[in-house]
Amino acid sequence: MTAELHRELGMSDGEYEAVVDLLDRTPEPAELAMYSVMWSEHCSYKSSRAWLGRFPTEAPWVVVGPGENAGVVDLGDGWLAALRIESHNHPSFVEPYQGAATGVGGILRDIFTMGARPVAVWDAIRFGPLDEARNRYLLGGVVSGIAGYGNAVGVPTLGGEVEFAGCYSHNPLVNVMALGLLRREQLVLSAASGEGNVAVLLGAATGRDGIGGASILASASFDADAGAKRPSVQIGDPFEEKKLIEACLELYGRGLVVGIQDLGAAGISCAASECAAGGGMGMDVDLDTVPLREQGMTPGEILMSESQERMLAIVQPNDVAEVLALAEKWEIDAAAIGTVTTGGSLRVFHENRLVAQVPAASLSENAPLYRRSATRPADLDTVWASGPVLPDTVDAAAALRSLLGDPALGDRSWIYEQYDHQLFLNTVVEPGHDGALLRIKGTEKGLAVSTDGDGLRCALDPRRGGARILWEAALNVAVTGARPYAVVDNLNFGSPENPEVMWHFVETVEGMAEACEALGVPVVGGNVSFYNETDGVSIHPTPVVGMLGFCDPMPARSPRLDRAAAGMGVWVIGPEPVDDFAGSAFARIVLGNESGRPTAPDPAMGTAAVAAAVELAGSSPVLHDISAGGLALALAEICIRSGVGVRVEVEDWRALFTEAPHRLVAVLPPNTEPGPGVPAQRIGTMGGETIDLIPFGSLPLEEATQIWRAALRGKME
Amino acid sequence: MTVGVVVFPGTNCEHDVVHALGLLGADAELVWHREGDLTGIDGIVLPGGFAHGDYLRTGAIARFSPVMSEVARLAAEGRPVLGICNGFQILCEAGLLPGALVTNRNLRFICRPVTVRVESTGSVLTAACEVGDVLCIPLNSYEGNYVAPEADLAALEAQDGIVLRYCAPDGSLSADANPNGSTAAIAGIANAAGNVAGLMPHPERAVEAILGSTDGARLLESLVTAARPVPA
Amino acid sequence: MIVQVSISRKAGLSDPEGVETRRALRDLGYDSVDAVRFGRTITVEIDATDPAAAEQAVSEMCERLLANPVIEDYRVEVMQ
Amino acid sequence: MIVQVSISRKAGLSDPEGVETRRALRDLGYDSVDAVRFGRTITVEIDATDPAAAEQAVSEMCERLLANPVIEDYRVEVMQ
Ligand SMILES: Nc1ncnc2c1ncn2[C@@H]1O[C@H](COP(=O)(O)OP(=O)(O)O)[C@@H](O)[C@H]1O
Ligand SMILES: [Mg+2]
Repeated sequence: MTAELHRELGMSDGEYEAVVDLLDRTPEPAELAMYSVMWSEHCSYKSSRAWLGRFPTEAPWVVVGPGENAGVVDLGDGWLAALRIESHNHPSFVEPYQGAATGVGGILRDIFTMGARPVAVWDAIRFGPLDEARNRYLLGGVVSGIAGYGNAVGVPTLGGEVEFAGCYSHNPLVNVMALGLLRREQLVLSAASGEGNVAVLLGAATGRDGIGGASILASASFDADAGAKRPSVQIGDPFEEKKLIEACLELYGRGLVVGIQDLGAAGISCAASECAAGGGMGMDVDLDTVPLREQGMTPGEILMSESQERMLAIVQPNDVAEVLALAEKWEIDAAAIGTVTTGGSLRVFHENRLVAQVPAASLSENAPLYRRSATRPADLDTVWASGPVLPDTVDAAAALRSLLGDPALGDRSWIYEQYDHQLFLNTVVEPGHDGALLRIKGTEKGLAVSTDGDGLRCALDPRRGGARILWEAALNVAVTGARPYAVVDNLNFGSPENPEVMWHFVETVEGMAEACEALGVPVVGGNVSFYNETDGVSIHPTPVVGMLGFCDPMPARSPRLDRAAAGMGVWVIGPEPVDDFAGSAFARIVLGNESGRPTAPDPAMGTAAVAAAVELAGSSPVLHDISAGGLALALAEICIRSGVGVRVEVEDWRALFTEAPHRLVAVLPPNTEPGPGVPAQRIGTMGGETIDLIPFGSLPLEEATQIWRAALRGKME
Repeated sequence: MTVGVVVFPGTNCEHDVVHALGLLGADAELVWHREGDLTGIDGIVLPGGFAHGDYLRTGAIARFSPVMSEVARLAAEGRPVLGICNGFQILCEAGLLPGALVTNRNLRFICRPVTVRVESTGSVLTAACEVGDVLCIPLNSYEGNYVAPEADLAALEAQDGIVLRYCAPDGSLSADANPNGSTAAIAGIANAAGNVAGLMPHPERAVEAILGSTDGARLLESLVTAARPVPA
Repeated sequence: MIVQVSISRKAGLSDPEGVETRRALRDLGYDSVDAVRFGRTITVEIDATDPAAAEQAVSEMCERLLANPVIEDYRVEVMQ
Repeated sequence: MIVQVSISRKAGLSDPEGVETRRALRDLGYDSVDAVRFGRTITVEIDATDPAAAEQAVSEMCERLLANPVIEDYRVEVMQ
């Protein structure tokens, strides 16, 4: 019977055998359920672990690197920042509102588990083309889910990104990043030390939510009928989470927790085993003490339930009363459900029966590790050879019109105006520019964040594409005056059992690692989401990075896209542009070509450009990196946001649309120049009511503005 | 002089309001919703957020917190009481202000700066302004669409109780300048005595140039002045 | 005992959900839809034996908390 | 013709709003309240003469727009 059960639970026969050897007996159903989820791809990273070690993770300012719930970096003067990114792809396809909402809830718990107050969220989201009603429904649902949860839980959403491509039609991507702030003395880890200490379950009552959800939803590919997965939908409760945040922060403040762990995939079994294993201890858990929402739940269901908004705190026996009282003040449930023991085994009791007894560490440490085979896609050379054929000249006005009207390039305020992006009074540069910039009140410190991904470019060349999203993210934070400081990454891929997908994965990691090394930024955390495929069709390899930038002091006035004025000079900063059209917006939208090989980033140029941007941010009214859409779109965005035209001259139309990396536009007051040491070229002047791209075309600012505003809004309203 | 800033479970703008009032030289302190005695408090702000998760109806459950009878007492004594966003919704549910706030016309949450026109200076919110002033202040709400029975609207008009209206940057009124479909473009109202006021936009988010606007200071200054004990 | 409360927006007061949904339905081609009104139901499970008493109690809950008499009408119905 | 749609959350899924409202009712002293569950009603006025056709049309609207079949059950009822 168990032989079938383990397959139902998504375990391979080999993995089942491993459990039998490990326990030296046939596992009980509850035990098997624990292993099936803890050893799932989602929890154990069994296919990716072998490669993630390639990322540089060390720097003098790293306080906590990958492995804990969130990475933590030092900002000086006792301030620390905690950051993490996570995907909620499959749940958001099954039920976009709740899937995205619970994604926000989950990433926030990773942050306040560390002792930090969550101060901001970013969302990186990808869907199929918006001319399909289903995709509009998914985008609308995901955005209102993020808004509905994030706004109500009281954490502002300061930005993100959005892309549209056919490969995401049946597999949208929803990656959410969160940032937290804490004082050094508040840092808490998950390890449960101290025999006799008590495990207190805090927060929502436990129901049959998402039983096995982690393995069923996140680790198995979809067939087009998502119906079968419906029972695993979870309902987010931002109010419960808000109370949980305040209660936990007060617990930390009073020094009442020894260790704490949030409950996510595999619920109590995961949290209990990780706390115990982390401290080299064991734990006895009594399921009869768990507050339940539903009747007749089996021990397995209680153990594995993924009900949201719950935390497991390790507390000293004589503090338990105070902890329970504090929970009552915040009107959340709290119950002592376990005791820390020596000997390292996790023992679970139900109705005074021992229903599970496993070595706590074995759930994570003995998880399988696969070095899956990776093969270079057979058609790669053909793809590289069939890149865009460039015309001798173009009507730049017509091309710009098409770019401005693309929903991923035009005005994205339809999304971010649904998010509270001002709460806490820290937002100095709000969404709608490049990176967002937050201040830390009472200091001169500033934190900038940008999330960036580029599915198409990574599909064409995962190594170069993976590197380039880091170079772009670095410039996005640098233009606010912050230097790249730490990275979290979210690797969204198809099935690791497909060798070509695995090749994409390995190449991507290599490219990202090289860029991080060149930038000198450590990777402090991340998340891998495999099996993003439907009916055997994989998404683009889609790594997403969240780049944290740091400045101390902040610029007196950070550059903004809306600060250009007539008479100001327009400069291009960075290397002479090479042709870079493979995977560019121009090739995709204007030429209808999605092939070719993107150019490689240039680490020397890249670091110089980042340094130049940080330097110029102190004095430029406007500083904007040149990315999707090239120089032409960057200029148009500045004109539209500032309400003033521009007149620039270029020799070759390609200079307007190439997406060659490491370049910026700076708009400087009349008769000022970029400082020495910055490779800069003056190309024109702000002014007038038209966007003049001499001699290749001219577009009235009014018309450009209307097209840009309607690009996304027009499709969604 | 102390302004009490009430915290319900789910409130989230309390620290922002304390910060803003502090910049304006007022002593502000947080008051937990279970507090049953506000002696020593000279004025009250009910800040924004999602008290009780906005469950059932926004503001519906909060109105029964012990602190609310004290808020009613201060209101009756003529002390300044201001509700911002969710706080405004709570004052309406509590019957300290007429009407109610329902879902935005476009059924979407709206977070962006809006311009509002001062319609009356006879309130703790607008005493420091001139009629016709146009202020740029962030709006941040899903249920900011003011509705009230005809009779209440008429009474409001009659007693100069409509203190702020959504308007275009040039001060003109139009459907486009009304972000959420609010009746008569109402952004803020006050009771007949003018000491109890509520508004949907967030003045505390507009008191520092680095955050984009300082227009909100004009509104909060009125409140701070009104909270100063009358010299004996 | 199960008591159901049906709450609806008072006639004449705006019902944005209703208006917006009607628009959406027409966009989907349902031109025959004249009007859409939103309401909510609250099902209260109450430990009581006498239907009249239960109805009475729940009506009181409506007056005090469940409904907002300024903008809403409500109906109370004892199911079983 | 008036058609009423009653929408309720699928059994087993949590209803945070119901839980909080029950708590509030108990705070008000209604200790006999065991559970509170929220649902929605949508009243559709449709220009039709045949009840069966009307019911059919509105059921289709539910599938496409009015209800979220992933987490909600719905019931369609022709009133008059
Ligand atoms: N899904 C989203 N959620 C919130 N803000 C978004 C989202 N997508 C884009 N934005 C915002 O729109 C602006 C432009 O986005 P993008 O073009 O991706 O910036 P960049 O090209 O500099 O990476 C940014 O401020 C970004 O934060
Ligand atoms: Mg940029």
